[in-house]
Amino acid sequence: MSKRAKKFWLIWDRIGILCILLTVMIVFGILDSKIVSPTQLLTALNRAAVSGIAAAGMMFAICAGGFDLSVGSILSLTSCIIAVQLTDGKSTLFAIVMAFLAGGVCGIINGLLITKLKIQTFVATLATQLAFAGVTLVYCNKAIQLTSKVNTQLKFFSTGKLFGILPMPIVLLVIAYVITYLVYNFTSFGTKVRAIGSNESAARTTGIKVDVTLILVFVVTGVSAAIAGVLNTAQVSIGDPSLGEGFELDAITAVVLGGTALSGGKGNVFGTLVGAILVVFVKMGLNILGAGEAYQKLAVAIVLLFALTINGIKLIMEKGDK
Amino acid sequence: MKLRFLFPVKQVRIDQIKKRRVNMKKVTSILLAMMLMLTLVSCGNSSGETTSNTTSDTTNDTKSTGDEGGSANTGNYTIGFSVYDLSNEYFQSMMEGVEAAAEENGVTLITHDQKSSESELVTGATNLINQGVDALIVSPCKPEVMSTIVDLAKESNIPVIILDIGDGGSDKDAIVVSDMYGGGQIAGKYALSLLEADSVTEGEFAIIKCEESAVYAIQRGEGFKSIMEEAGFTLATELVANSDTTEAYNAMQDILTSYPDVKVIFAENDNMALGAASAIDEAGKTGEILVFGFDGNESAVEAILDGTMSGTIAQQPVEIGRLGIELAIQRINGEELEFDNPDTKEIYADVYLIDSTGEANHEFTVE
Amino acid sequence: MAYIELKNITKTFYGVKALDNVSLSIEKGEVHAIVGENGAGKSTIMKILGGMYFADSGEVHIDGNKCSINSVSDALKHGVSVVYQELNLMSELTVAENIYLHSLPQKVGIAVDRAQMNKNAQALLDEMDVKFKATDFIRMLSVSEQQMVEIAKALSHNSEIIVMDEPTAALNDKEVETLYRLIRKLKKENKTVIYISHRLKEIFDLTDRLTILRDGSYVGTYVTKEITQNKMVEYMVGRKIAEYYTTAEHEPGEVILEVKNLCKENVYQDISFTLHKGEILGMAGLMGCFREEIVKTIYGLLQADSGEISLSGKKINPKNPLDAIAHGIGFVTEDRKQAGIFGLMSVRENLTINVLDRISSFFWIKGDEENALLDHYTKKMNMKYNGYYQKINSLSGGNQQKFLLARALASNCEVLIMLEPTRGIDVGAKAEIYSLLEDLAKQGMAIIIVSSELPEIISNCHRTLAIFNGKITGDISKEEMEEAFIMQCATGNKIHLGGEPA
Amino acid sequence: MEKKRRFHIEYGDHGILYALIIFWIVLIITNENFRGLAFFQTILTKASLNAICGIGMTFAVISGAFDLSIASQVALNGVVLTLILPKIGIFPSIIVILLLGVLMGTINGLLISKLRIPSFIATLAMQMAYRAVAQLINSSPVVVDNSGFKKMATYKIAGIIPTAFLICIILGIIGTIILRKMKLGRDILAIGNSQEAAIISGINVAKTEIMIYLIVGLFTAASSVMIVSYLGSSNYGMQSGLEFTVISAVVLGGTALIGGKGSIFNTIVAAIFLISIRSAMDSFGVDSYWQRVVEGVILIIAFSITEIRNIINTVLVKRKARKQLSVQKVSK
Repeated sequence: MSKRAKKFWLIWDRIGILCILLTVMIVFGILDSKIVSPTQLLTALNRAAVSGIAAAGMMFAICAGGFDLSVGSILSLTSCIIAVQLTDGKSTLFAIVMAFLAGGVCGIINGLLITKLKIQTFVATLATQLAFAGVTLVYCNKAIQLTSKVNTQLKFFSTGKLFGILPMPIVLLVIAYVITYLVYNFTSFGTKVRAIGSNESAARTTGIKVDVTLILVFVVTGVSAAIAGVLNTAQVSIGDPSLGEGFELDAITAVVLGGTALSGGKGNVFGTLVGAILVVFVKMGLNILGAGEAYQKLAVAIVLLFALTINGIKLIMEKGDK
Repeated sequence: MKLRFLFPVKQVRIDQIKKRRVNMKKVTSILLAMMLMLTLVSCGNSSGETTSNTTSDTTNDTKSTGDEGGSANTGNYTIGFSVYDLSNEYFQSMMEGVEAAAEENGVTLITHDQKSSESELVTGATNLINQGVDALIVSPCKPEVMSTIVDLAKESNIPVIILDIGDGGSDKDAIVVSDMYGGGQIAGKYALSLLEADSVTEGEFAIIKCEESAVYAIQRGEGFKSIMEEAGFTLATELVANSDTTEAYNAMQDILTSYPDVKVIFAENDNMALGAASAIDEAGKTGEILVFGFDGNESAVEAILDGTMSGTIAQQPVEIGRLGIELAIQRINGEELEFDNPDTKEIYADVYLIDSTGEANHEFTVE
Repeated sequence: MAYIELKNITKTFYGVKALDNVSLSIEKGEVHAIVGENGAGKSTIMKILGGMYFADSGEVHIDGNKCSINSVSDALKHGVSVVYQELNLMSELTVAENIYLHSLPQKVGIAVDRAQMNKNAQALLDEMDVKFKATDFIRMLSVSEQQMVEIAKALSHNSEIIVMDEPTAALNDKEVETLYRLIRKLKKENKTVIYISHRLKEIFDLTDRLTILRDGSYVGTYVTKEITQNKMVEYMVGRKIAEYYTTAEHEPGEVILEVKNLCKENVYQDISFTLHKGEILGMAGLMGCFREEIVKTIYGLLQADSGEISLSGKKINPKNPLDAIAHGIGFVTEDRKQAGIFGLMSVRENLTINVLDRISSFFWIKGDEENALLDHYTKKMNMKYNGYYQKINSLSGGNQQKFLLARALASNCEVLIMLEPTRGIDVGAKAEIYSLLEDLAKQGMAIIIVSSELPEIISNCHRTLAIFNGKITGDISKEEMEEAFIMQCATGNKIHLGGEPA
Repeated sequence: MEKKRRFHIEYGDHGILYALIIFWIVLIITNENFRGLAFFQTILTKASLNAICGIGMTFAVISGAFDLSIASQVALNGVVLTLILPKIGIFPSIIVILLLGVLMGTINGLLISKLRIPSFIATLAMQMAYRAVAQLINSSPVVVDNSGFKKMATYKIAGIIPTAFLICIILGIIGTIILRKMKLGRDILAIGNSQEAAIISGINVAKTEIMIYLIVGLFTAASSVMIVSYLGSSNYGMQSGLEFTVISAVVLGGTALIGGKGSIFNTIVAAIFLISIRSAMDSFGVDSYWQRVVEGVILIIAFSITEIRNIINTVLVKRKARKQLSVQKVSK
């Protein structure tokens, strides 16, 4: 591979997904300028906050070489917990703390199954997905409307404006990604996660406490799903046991679009964020254009395949290089 | 993809251990089965009890009611009920109605939850038929599957009563339906009356739809549309939100962008209406845009009281459930049923409006 | 009492005793060698000391205290750090991150102090006199550089006890010298070094005392200066050996494989050599000198940029192994576990995997022919297994290696390429493989052996190519083969191209 | 003895079979619902639908990958089938569907082998795409109006064996033959064991990968025919979530997700086991919410049973070693 090509791929790894997003934006902008109006872009960011925050957690799991398919169920569970606690008259803070605790506990369960019972992450979290969904229904079997009386404080997370201008979901999204970026790049935890994803047995040999780190990874995923749950609940003002169905695939799609390798070891924080926005944006644009659900699905599939095909071309070129 | 998952299974084994392993395997499989049984039995007790109690209690009751008409020998009847999805509030209410009626009539009830899966529906219904139920009540998650089930039931001469959703063109004994189209019309009329109070006579409205495959739900939207268009309002857009709250929330935001002048939103079920209402609330347009739902769930009524929704069309799942049991008993006894529409064997369950006060309002009716 | 005492260590792997009641003691401040043949248990005992394995029974005492070492962290806590034989590096991390992965320097409680880490790592690397930087990614380094990172990693812990398991296998002369210097410095600092190596020269150069293990049992501990090389080898092998095992003289047949001016950018340049029927050709070189890449090109696993390969006078251009097999080239990999055996499949399936077309009719694999093939090679090579359906990963390394050899032979090859033919297999199987190779050569098979063990090449090959940095630097005939001489060629200090038989 | 060993080793451990048999016996003893033939016929019919998909999926999982698009494939097959059935009759329709399955499988295979997209993502994207295509073709449900076709899945041969189960067994045998007796199967096993070793052994990995997804598509198409016959209808939204049920069955049958080994026979047994659990929970009147929890927990126990066994084994071995040592010490 020539130096130029190498440079191209290096740049592509960093901002390729951003290019795709910009292209999509331009195309939509030509079709209907409303879609790229500032307010609508803000709406897109607002909306991307939910899947984006969960994707940030998911990125750690994928970077460590695993998956977490149970985030959807965790999101439902936290949504129900918040609704039940709030309608019981508990304070918003208490409800949110409970939700985070639940997310953390679910993460610990996942982590223990994976490290102690050595179940592969895919099937372990597939089973817990079922189990957590069941637990949610046992705990709370119907949607609970959060009336404005109990919801004022919670609503702050979805409509509140920090310092009067910054919409909260976007603030949360940015904070989440700044933290993720710092944790991923500048803490021993982030380094260890990359090390485990890169070569697990070597990580063990080096003396990293792999099990502890992995459990932590799933706690991070669980808690980030819980944050997403709080935000989503605030947005729709409803505690619903089926709120998170299919949510895990959204999060994974965002991470993969962002350029994080499924084989582990290599994450892309910025890309994940852009990936989450891209998925939301494509769906939103088509919604505004009035294209049906089928076309939205097709569009997301095509974007996904396109991004990964380019990645595939890179792999093929690199292989030819060897 | 090379799925080198986190922990590859240990690979090296030696023959000596293998012999022990084989035994271990047997032991563990036995353990697994035992554990399974324990969980089943322990979980089963809680809900199993109610059924057995009702049987023994009610045999006496029914004897005392004696020969008065249909419910003569109901004590020996077993009725199977397969329900759409118990994680849905609406069907929980329907289940309540079925259970209550079964208890009153002294019928043994066997229930089954389809969990929104069509093959689960066929399997569950077949199992119910195999258990020798005297009648089968189904509220199908996918109505088109019903003809298969009705055929099966007919082979064993079991009457089939369908509750709500739709019959999928099957040769059922009866179907209890809410008038979906009419319900939509009621919502339309109420919307018009509210708009008139604000002296709005023209403008745009939008519909948020369930899955395209949900034929019954589409009727609701069609009914609403017919009234609104008649009154001179224009349909801005119809978006599919797959009965999902979050998707409806997103769709509503998009509607607000592309059609800022929209006056009325009709969501084909309450969950979606709640999502839409929340989006409108966040946009600060509560009151400016009217939101109507369908189903009459508790959560929707609360939202109406809260002011974010303007009304919903209530179905009567409990009543539908009750009616289901009663019709089933009549069919077992060989009685002819009275249909509201004999051609399609339909029996209508009333739908009514819950207006902006959160109370039932019977002023508006289907013509 | 000695500084380190290992008492009655026993370790069993799936019913096979790797260590049987081994005790040894090591004094503070000495460089102590552990020697023994492959499979003697050297690495195992060091892995127990390093916390990678648990002993089934036995005790470890360090500085008079009984230690229970249950993990790598425990070992580090007790002041033991280990350079393992296998590279344990994370390719997606930088050199500095790899070095300090276990105890990342922190600031403000949680954040990694990158600047500090890079500075420390760079200081360590400067001392080691290496070319790469602390901020380079591991995937950009060569194998020998990675090995230096491993050594740096072990030194970074500042441990009292440092175990080195075959640290020089991948190093060139200069790097080995650096290592010598480092070890002497450690000794001066009164640290204890445990040194495991195949290269007897290093043992005699560096160590104060040595302990000999044989087949998982303790043989004895000797002062290095007081023992001769022959004596040591005798103890290691357990019997008297008069001379190295050598293959018989042979008359080379006609040329079968000819490689001309093979080039691949950044890998190898201008590779030309010939291989005759009935000849065993050795390829010697340091790890990372690209000798594997040359033979992999012949086998179609890699593509050359230019140059040609001809087989029996016909030019060939193997695009993939399938082509190569069709042309009659056989290949046995060095990475038996990962790229050789199909661990979860039966011995029979492993043997017949690349001749399935030949033994099936109408897509149906004929079981009889499979069994016949298996029986045939079992008789020829004396593999030991338990029925046709035994999974191959429950066999010993030697038996697995025989199966790989049989697999290559089953495809009726004329040229056989073998990488590290005896890596990780026991003495008995080693001898069997050597005599098998000799028999094959007698029957006219042309064989290329790529090996890191010079004695193996010297005793088996009729001719040796020394490779340095992707170039042939030596073509050495049987008479001239000598360890020191080959090493000089393989480290680029001498060029000698005179081995071509007439 | 050699024969028995061979069966045991080549066709996998039979833990799941023992578990199923014991489970059934216990059910028959404890619950009168299970004492009729009909109940088992229902279980077998339903399980066969999943199991036929499972046969294909076993190949994918053995190779170390999986196919998340099968549920959408079923939907697309189903929609097309109900569309063409009234026009061209049963057998031509079935052939068309099988060809459609091959086509979809080939597309998946090409994406994965030629464009190097990881199977998880490629099949995730195709899951959306196939479902969308199905929706575009026909967004409303269709009821099959062909009594012969509808009877196909549930008809009981000689009044005992459901056709679906018989077909499942036949396809299972075919699958086993492909896996054990054909070069293709050996190549797939080899790739699952070690892709590198497979390349070195001269296996055309790209071609084999395409074949894997083609097989998945083919078996999924066969299953689609049975599913449409079983349901008597089609709908673009049908069978969502099927892929996870099927993967659960495959893994429960002892096929390791990292690939390299697996048994079609066990997949079929595991599919039956899963359906039996569900039916049993219904029969015992287990609360529908708890059903999900119980199913999740059972899956966890089943997936971890190897490791639990390993842990017990290590403890036993260690204890034995310790005992021997103490005996030695005493004798000294």
